[in-house]
Amino acid sequence: MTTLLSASRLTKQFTGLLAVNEVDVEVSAGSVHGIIGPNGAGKTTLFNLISGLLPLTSGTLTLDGRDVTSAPPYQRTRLGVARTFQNIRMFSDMTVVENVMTGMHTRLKSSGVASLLRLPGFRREERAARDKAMELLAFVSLADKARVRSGDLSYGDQRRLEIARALAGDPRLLLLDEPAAGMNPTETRDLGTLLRQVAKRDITLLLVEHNMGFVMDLCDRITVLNFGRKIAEGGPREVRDNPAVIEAYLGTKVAARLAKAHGA
Amino acid sequence: MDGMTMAEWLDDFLFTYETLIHALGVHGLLALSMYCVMAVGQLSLGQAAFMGIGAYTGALLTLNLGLPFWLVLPLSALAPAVVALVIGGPTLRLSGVYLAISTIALGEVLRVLYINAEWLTGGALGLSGIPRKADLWLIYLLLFLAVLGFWAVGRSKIGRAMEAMREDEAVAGVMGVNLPVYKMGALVVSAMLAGLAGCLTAHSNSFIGPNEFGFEMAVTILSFALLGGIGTPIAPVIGALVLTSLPEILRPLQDFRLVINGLIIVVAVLFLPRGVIPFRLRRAP
Amino acid sequence: MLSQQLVNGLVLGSTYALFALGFTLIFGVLRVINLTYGFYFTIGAFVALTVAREFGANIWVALPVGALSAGVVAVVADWVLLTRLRRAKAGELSSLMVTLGAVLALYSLMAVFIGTDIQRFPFGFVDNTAIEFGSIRISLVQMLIVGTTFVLVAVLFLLLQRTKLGLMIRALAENEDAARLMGINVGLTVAAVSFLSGTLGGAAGVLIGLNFNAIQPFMGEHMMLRGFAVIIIGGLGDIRGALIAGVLLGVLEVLTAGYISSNAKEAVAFTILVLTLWFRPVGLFGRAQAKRA
Amino acid sequence: MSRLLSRVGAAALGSLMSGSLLVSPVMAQQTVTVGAIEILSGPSAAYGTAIKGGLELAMDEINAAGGVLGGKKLGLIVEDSAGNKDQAVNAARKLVGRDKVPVVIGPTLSNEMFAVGPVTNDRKVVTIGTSTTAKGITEIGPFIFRTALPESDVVPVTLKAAKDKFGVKTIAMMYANDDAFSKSGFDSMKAAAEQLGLTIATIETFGSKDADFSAQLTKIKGLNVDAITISALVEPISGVVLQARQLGIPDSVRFIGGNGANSPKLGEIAGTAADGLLVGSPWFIAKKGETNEKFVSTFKQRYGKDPDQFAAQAYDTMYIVAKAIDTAGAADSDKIREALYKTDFNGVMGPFTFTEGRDPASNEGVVVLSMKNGRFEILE
Repeated sequence: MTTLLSASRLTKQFTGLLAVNEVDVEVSAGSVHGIIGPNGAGKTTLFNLISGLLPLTSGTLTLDGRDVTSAPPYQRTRLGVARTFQNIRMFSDMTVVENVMTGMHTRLKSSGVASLLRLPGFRREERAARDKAMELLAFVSLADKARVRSGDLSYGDQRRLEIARALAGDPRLLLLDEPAAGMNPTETRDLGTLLRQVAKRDITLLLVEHNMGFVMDLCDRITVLNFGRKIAEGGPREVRDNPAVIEAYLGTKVAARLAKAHGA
Repeated sequence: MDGMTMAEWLDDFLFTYETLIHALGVHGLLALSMYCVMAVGQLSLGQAAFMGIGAYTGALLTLNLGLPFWLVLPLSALAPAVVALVIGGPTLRLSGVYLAISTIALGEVLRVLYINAEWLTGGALGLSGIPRKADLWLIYLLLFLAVLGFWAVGRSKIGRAMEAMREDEAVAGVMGVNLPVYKMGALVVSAMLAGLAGCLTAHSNSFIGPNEFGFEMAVTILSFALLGGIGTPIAPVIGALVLTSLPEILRPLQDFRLVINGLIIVVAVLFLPRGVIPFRLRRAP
Repeated sequence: MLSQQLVNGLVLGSTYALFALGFTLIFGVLRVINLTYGFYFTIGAFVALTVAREFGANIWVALPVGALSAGVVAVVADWVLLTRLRRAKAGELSSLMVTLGAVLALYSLMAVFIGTDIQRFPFGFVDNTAIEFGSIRISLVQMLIVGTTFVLVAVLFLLLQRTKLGLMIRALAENEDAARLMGINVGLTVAAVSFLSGTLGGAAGVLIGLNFNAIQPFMGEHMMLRGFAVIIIGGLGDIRGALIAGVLLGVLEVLTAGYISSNAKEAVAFTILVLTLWFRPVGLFGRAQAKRA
Repeated sequence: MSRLLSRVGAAALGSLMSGSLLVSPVMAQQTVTVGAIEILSGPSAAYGTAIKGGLELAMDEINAAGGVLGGKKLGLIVEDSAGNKDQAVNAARKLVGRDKVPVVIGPTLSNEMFAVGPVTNDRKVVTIGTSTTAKGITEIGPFIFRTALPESDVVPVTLKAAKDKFGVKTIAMMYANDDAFSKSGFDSMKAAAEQLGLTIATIETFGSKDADFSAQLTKIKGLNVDAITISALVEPISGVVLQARQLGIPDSVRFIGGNGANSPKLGEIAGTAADGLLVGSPWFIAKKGETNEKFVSTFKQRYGKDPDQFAAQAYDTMYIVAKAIDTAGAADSDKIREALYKTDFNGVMGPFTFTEGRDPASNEGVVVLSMKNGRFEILE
């Protein structure tokens, strides 16, 4: 398998805090890659570095062999990176379908002049975009809510809408920041099914998740962070048995881990 | 009607209210120029300054070079656009307050410039005797086209990107919106509209001075947009119409004009974030 | 003549710095460009003026009364205008717009009822004759302004670095949520910061109004434009930066008017401001972080 | 296209404002109504109120003496401009388009006149400024007159007095460069100073909202001038004068003010620091003569305060307008314009006629005032 995303010695320093410290991650094309670690391990910061929301302190980042270390977010999106957020960030005033169409931004080619004059090409493209958006909504089972103001959706629906919006840009790499957070077991199971279908569309998944069962079940490969450093990497079984990982979790979050392990 | 003919009556009517009718149209354009910046989640307090550049450019081209008005008008839109590029360059990379502050400063810098470049701008005395070339139909045609343009562009990927930026700039970036280009584009277009409005003002008032495009005007323009709201392009225009005609209809409020403008801003931001016309432009076919 | 001009510049610069202290403090802690600050300046001067006129108070009564009243006004203004936005975590531009609208309404309301005629403290309120040191002349009020400015910077600095309140304020400035988790009463600390900055603004209003004999509702607005220049040049939220930038600006303005052309004086502040924004948006002293979008 | 759109706009607006429009504005046939645009609200309301007082006092006297055109009453509509030129233009349009007045008196400020003048002149309505002293006012057009002595007529008298009485030879000139009034006053001063052969040591500017003048004054102090001329509004003048004395510019160096200094507020703000300041005025309350004494006492009686130069100028203007209407024989703007050229009037300001350029012909009435203990008195 070829490497899609390669991060080398990624480092992010905030005032007085090394949030991410020389982390190397390789994500293979077509894989489902998980990132786990106790709270404050630097997972979300790592995501923000990969999607370009935060500038790197040092390190390099390549996507499909192209250096994107200092590329702004929109360029990474154009190259096929999409993401969701831990605390859902919808455009809540927009309708559901408009949210998804906003996700297609980089794929729509009509110029400002074309839209100003409402040329036939523009109208055709807009209709096609809407149809594609409706398809995606059907895929995440939200087709019947296309015209609803997205801020009015239920929590679970918003999570799925965020995934549809991320998929709208035809990404090759989809970053999911705690997609199962706040979901009940049924919703979590449905989400797992959905993500497996996404993976079948030739989209590589990189996800941060606290729900161990979910991660172990879904991922081909897992990277473990603690205090901003990578402490382990491997297949689900390997990682589960790694003493460093057990120590990290036992040392800090015994209760949480046990609760999750039993709850899942 | 005292035996006046309809034509005479209309003539007197138009004469009596000409300034107001002009102002309504021009203020509509200014409100749209504010809308354009706010639609991408930025705040410019330089709309009055851009208007001033348009007014001075237009007046000077007409007075000194005698250019025809159809040429003066676009050039008056171009001049502030260039200034917007210069201002936007360093500030749009930073957080929004820097643009707001620099645009306030811009107004002040230009005022000093108009005052000191006496040989060109007439200094404190301003420019007078500008021919009255801004016909009523022209002002309202431009206003109509501008609203139509914003409506059309608003219902495209550009409109969706702009609303996305307003709601959550970072996420809009993740959606692939080229933030610097969009911010700069919005600022430049808004400067052009304000410049047009300035040129039209100069060619309907026949007199402009250095102190007319300052802070007070900038805040007034902001209150147009905030009163109307920025959900649809027509909303800020209606805000401008209301705030421009209100003091004419309610003369006793004249003294409190600025108090009211200020309070409108406060109330709008705190309690009516979508303005009094809260409808939203649909952005999907 | 140069020495007198340098003194003129120091005095003028101190008025700028004095004005900017509270302004930059609010931004540094609360992350708000609070334009109502200009009104604290105005109201401080007017309260002191009223106390002096109606009750014949002397400067040592009028100054603290004016300053503290402005502090109270600041707490109320912050509570009315900004609590709601802070709770909603609204963007910095919303707060800027709210305070902009509010300050315009407040100035104009005052202008409607009090008028915009310039008023002054009673003659003989403070002995305003100049004292001569060789070729230099400086008045008592001017010395008071320079002295107060430097003392206040020192006091503010110690307060922030050495006291419990200072620690709370600094924690709040760093991160509001974290401060809350640490058990800091955020509402109270915000009020304390507002009070502090309002008091600073009010004191500046009294002293500057006294020095220039020019008290009127819009005096705060006229000062605001210089205030912007000083806090950006000094770095947003940087107290020592504001002092240095203020004095620097005053001296540069005076030297420009004295030796180049008084026409150019007005342009000095904005030229430096624009250059700073172009080349060094974090401010000349680079301590404050310019938040990148 | 143009007419269609205008009509649509007019119709829309008409329905909005029809209420106020359909009320017939035409006065009874027995009244000749003139209009005035003055600042009645806002920061400069004092000027407009004084002018309105002078106009109404004169109007009532004229009506008591039989009115105009052989028995018709003289009427007056005063519109407020609030010092805002857009509002001044709206007021002018209303007076001309709706009230159909043949004569507009005012507006108060030169700036407003530059906006109003082109509009009324286009409609061929006589417009007479009573307080607009800036250069170029009457050049706006053939229907624009003024009774206010332009600064260029007053300032030479002041400067000449300073030269003759105090031996002033070298002067420093200061002015506020950001408002039209101060700038045009300065232009006149400079021309007059050059004409009198005074040496100008330096020209310093400031902003009309500035509070600190120390840099400019320190520079002037080093130049050892005989006098300092200043053209600005009264507030900055007060500040300049106060700081000058504080910086040790000796009392022997007199200030010579333009029209802006001609205000009792100068003494209120600057106190004795302003002592010795010279200013020329087209009128002074203590001016001798029966007409003036009668005007001052009736004005005081009616309004409970002293008249100022603005009231005096307005008072004379109303008489001049009434006479012109009588001479014209009709309330017709064109004829009144012709009649104004023939004006020969002796009022509170002295003898008055118009030049071909529609400005006052003589500055004989100008008195030079000097400040003493915070009050003006005539310089003997």
